[in-house]
Amino acid sequence: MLPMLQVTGLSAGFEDVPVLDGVSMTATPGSTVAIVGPNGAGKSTLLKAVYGLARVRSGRVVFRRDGAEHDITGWPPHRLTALGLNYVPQTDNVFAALSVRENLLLGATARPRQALARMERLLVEFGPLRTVLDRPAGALSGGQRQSLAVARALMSEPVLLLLDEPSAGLAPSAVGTVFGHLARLRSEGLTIVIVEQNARLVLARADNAYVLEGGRNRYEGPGPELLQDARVVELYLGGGAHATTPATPAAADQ
Amino acid sequence: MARGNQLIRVLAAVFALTMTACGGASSSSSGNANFTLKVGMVLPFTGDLATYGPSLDKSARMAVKMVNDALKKDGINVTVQVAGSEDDQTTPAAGVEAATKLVKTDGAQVVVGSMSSGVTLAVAQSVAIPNNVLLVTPTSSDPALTTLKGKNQLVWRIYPSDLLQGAALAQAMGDTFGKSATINVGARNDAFGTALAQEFERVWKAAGGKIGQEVIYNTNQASFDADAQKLASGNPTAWMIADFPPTFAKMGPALVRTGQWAPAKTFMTEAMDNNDSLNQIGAPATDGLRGTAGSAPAGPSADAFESAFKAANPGAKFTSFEGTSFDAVVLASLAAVKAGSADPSKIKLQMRAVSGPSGDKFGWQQLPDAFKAAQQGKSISYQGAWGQIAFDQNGDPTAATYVLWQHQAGQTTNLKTFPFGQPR
Amino acid sequence: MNASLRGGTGAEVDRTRLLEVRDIVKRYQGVAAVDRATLNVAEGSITALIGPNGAGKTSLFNIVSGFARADSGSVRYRGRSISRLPPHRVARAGSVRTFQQPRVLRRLTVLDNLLLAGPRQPAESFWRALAPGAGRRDQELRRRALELLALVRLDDRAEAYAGVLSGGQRKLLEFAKALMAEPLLVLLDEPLAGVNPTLRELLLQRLREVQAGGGITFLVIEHDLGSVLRVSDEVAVMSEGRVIFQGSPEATRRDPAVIDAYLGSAEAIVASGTPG
Amino acid sequence: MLDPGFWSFVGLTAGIYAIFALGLQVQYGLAGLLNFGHVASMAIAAYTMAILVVRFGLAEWQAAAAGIAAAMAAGLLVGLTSLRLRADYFAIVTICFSEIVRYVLLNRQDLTGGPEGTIGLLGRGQAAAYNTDWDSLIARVRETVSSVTGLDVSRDILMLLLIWLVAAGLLLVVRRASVMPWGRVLRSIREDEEAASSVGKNVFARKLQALALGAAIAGAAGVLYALQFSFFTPDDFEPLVTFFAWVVLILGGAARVFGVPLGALLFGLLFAGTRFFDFWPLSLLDSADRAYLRLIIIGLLLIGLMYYRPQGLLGRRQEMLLE
Amino acid sequence: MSELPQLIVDGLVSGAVLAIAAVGVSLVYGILHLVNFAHGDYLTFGAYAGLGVTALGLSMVVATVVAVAATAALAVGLQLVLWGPVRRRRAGLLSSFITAIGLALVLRHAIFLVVGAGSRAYPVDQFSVERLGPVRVSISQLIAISLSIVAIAVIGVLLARTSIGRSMRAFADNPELAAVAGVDVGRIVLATWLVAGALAGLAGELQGLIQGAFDPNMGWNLLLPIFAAVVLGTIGNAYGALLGGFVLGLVMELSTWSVLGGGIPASYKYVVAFLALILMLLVRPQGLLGRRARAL
Repeated sequence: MLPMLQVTGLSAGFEDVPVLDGVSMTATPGSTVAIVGPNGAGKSTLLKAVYGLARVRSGRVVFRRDGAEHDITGWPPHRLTALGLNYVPQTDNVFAALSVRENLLLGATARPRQALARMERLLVEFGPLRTVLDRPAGALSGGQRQSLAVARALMSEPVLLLLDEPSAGLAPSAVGTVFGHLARLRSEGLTIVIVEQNARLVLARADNAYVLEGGRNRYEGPGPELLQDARVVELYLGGGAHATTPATPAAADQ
Repeated sequence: MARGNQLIRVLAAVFALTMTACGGASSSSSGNANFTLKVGMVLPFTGDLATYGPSLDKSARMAVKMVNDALKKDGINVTVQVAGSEDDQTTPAAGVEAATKLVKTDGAQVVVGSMSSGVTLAVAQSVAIPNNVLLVTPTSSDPALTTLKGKNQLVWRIYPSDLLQGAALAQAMGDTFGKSATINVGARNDAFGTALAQEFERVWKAAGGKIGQEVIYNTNQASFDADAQKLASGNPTAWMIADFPPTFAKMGPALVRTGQWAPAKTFMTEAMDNNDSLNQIGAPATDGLRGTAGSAPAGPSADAFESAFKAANPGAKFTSFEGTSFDAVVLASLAAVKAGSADPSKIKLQMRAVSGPSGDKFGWQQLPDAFKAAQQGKSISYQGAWGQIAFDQNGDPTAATYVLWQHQAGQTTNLKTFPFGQPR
Repeated sequence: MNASLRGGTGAEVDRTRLLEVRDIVKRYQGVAAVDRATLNVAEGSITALIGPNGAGKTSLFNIVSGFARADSGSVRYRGRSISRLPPHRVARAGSVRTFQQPRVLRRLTVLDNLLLAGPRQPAESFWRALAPGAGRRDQELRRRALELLALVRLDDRAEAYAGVLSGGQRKLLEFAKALMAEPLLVLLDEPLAGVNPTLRELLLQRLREVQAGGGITFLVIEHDLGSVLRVSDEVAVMSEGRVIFQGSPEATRRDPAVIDAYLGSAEAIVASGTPG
Repeated sequence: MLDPGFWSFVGLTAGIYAIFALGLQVQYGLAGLLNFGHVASMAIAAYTMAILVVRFGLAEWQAAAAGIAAAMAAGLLVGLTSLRLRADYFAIVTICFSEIVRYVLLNRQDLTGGPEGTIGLLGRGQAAAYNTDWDSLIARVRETVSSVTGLDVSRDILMLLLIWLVAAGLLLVVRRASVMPWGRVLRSIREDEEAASSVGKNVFARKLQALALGAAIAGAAGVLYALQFSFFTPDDFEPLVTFFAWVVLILGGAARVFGVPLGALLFGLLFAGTRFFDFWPLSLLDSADRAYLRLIIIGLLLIGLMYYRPQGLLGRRQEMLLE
Repeated sequence: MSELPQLIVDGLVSGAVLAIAAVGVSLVYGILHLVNFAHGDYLTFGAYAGLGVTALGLSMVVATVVAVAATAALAVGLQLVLWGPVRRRRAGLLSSFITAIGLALVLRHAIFLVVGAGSRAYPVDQFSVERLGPVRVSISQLIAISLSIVAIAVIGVLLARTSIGRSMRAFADNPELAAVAGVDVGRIVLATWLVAGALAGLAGELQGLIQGAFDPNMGWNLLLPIFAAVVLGTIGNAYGALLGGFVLGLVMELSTWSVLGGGIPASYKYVVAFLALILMLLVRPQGLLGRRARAL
């Protein structure tokens, strides 16, 4: 099966500061792909570069859907949204001054048809949002915001969702809720590329995973396999970690 | 004054005109009668008073043309030339810049301008007086101009000082409403309005009258209704309002809307003595309106001037102040011809002699005769388009008599003429 | 007051508690970013402050450095409460911080960025700046600034605008700037993030050198645990607004609560209590 | 057209604007403060001086010093109340403050002469003058110069020299201070207040100082303006004057001290030079239309200058893009 | 005593114009980060566009439509020929501001050049009044009130209910996220100018109506109160600008209320308004509708 998203040798950054240095990855339709790695590895930048928010210096991003192939390298976000991609940023991912309802409807900008019906359907899944529909999003708790951000992205009926650290700064119960949403979306066949700090959480759930470090590909493989890989833990806890730590990766996979 | 034969005069005139056309004519301000008088205009074409400047410029240029025609007709070898018209942007600094340019680079000997007293005072102090140039302001009415330090007869004005106007108004209103009546006073918030209001109130109270509300309103504000409400309130005997037509076009209707105000119980000044403007503002705000004006051949002569202006400047707006800049140009030219020189220090000595009140009377339509008389060194009492202007020793117009005008059924008429003693 | 904070009370100061943070609470819109955090920094140590994103480390830094005011709790520095001091007073007292997103002064040169941080500059007063010889102190500072720039290998960029530096270079500049202030305590917020591996080693090495040589104490927030655990004497781990552990690097690596907090748990469970 | 009489006037006006904009340079170019009510400082200084001379009989130089001090005090007042506001809100507070000052000057006729201006300071019918000593001083200088050199130097040329002398002095002082640590602290505040306070700089006090110093310099411009024009009214201090100072500053290059005199000269040239746009075919237009056209051309030139050199004459594009 | 209700109505009328104009300024600032100093002259343009139509003998209704459409077209056109290129040059806030001063000079004096300096008026009866209880309202004011109610309703619906309005507010709130959410930035910029221009055209015409007579300086004179309204209601917040306009209008008119120590003299209207603004900012530094920014 041809991948839905194919990133080849992508170098990108902001202004004159390069962050990514020739990163490649693919995501097959319906799969969940995790991007992990220590801080500063370029994980978020990878998502932003795919979504037209970081300046691409070289490399190619290809998106395939319904048999058509689009070279989307450097496309502006609104065209990508129309094509069926969406992206949930890590922070500042709701319009604080707008109501929850407006946030949701805004997500449908690229696909305005039957937006209300879609919103109703989403509100079945994202039940708690219904009670705060007319509150400004700025007044929501962290978990509600994250739910809202995901729901807003879904309003554009994407087939590929890019998520940047959805668990960051959330209380554990809220993390549970958000990952619950993701599990359901996965079961509905949505392709997900997720950057996550909480490596154990995400690797356990990923069909495939890429470990980045210093703006380059380091390791890749099926998520649970990588989770067993001591080298990954080493990358996180640093040089001496696996020498002094008694086999944490195994213990972690409860 | 030497008199050459006809041929030489014609040749000289042709020469002068050619030089003028080439723009290179240099003024010869010698004692003989062959000279070119350069007049420059400093007027507000932009800024707050932009609605007036262009019309005053047009009437000044109309005066230049009529003066030249008259001089030609008389065979007098004098040409009045427009040195230029510069925009003072209704700000003193730009006004000084404009006047400096006219005087220094265009060689103007007479400056006509400006309208707002602030600009005129600045131009007088910074340009006219130090450079020994004659300044005739068409409309500045600030009393401060009278006592301006060191002006040395270089500064003159056509519009009367508010001191005079305020006292005349008080007298006329006292005659009409009784000296102890209560008057509400409204005034635009500028030098003209506030000075007139204060002077009127001073005289009115001194004579035993009462002042009800006093409303000083900003001219550029978004709405006048609250101001009008206040001005109309308190059930006074009558109103005195110091304003110009364009602002009163906003204030008047607002006053009518209060339902507590009556134009027939309101006095204004000669700034409003213009049929056209009053009709434009509309009868509900102007019908029965009265006001004072320095004694003038108003009525037919003023109307004739308005028609002449409109004929000469098709499509131009008539603001009612056009006569002032017209008269400024004519008076300065008359004085120059009488002095036989374009030298401002000589012209200034003749300004009073051509303005009256003594001497033969010449209206603004009799310029050839007036110039002939001036060339012959006679005293003239010029009956201007704005009114009779008889300068006093301070360069202010005086009027021995005032008229009381009223606007009724679309017509402005003079109700009566009344004698008025100078306050000084 | 500044002077006394800086040096006057040396005799009574408890050397193990140069900085003493007690029960700090800070809420933003009802959510506790810092939740009864308690922490000690011993004089002369390098103390690492680690923990996952959103644990409240930077919020705690903001409170310690005077940029934010705690809702409750106390911060004592050299035995004195600094909870209510504005940032510039805290800095003048010798406690200097860096920022996670390097706050370099973009339209000042790299050298000027450093010179700015130099202490005791009389010509920072307007009138003294006009006096002859006002530039003399600058000459002294310049020598030290160039040394520090050489230390972080930015000496060749001294005259460039700081705004053109790369992210990593900016981090290095921030580090140098903190040292330029002749501090007693430096709070480093993720000094290694975005710094390339060679410079990273350099920076760690410098950190050690400076600590050993200059008697400067460091409190370091860092995600690169491998590096930071290597150089630190003491480690404090924050999670969900609390300091859940404070101890030696070795003990940190072995602590299961720390590992859970850091790598995350496979299931979203509430992290269990604070160790003593 | 090249008559020195006119251009010396243009030059001295430009000099006053240079000093005026230099105050803004300290406030914005160095400290990053968006002061949109700068003209208030000028108004307060000029009026304080005139009122003290006319009503309280102070010596002119004392009154001038008091005027500058008053401008400075007003700057401090605005700063103390409003400096903690966000930059754009601070901008609007300052412009409102300057309008309040202007309306009070306009309406408190008993104190200020009202719309009539300073000439009415003694009340109706008396022409008040606040610069008699100054004028006689200038006259004496003119006499001395002509007796020594035989040249008749006009008042404007003397003022031109004096004003630019003051401008040069202030420029050099500001320039000197700005390359010293003092300027560095202010520029650091302009770039990032928190970064500055993190290395021990008292941001609020510094901003207040910059505001007061800028106000004092603008006050000096106000005093010179008063001395040059011998007379002024509240209309001289409309908000537009502040914006013209901004034009001067940005034209020259906001962060460059020597951009200020250059910007002022360009600005003066723009307004005065366009008065000579009366050649064919413009000469076919009537005076009013030419006046409109002149301001249209000034507007277009401003747009063009900002398009082709958004960083100003002396500004560095790189610096602007780093903003 | 009919003074108070009368003042309130007068305040609402002049506030309505400020409010309508301020929404446009606020959107432009919030979305384009442009302090459009020429906005007042957009108002003037609208007023004269409407006047041109009435001069042809057509009704005020047609005049309103034309004023709105023509000013919207002007605003969009200027975005295409001026602001777009300026933005692409990455001009800073201040050089754009100077550009706007230049544009204001050009526009105003171009209008002078075309229509001349005299003051003009719409062919609407300025004198007859309707009595609504204790309040007297002129025809112009009635037209102004009803049109502004319609306009505010339309603005409200547009901003709250339509996709484009939501996108505009979203963009003002968080431009990066708006792009992420699929909002087409180029379209939003044009839509913003379209809305701001249309509102400026309407506000200009209404101002001309209630003022009775107007000249090419009309809009310029209104600029500062408009900006004050924008700030009063929180910069960049469209609803705030509406509120700010009305508050400012009311404050100005009510300051003359005789109960307040005999009423503050009318010549201090602006002083009162600006003082109120400053005091409000000192108490609520984020404006009436602003949220307090999170520290760090």
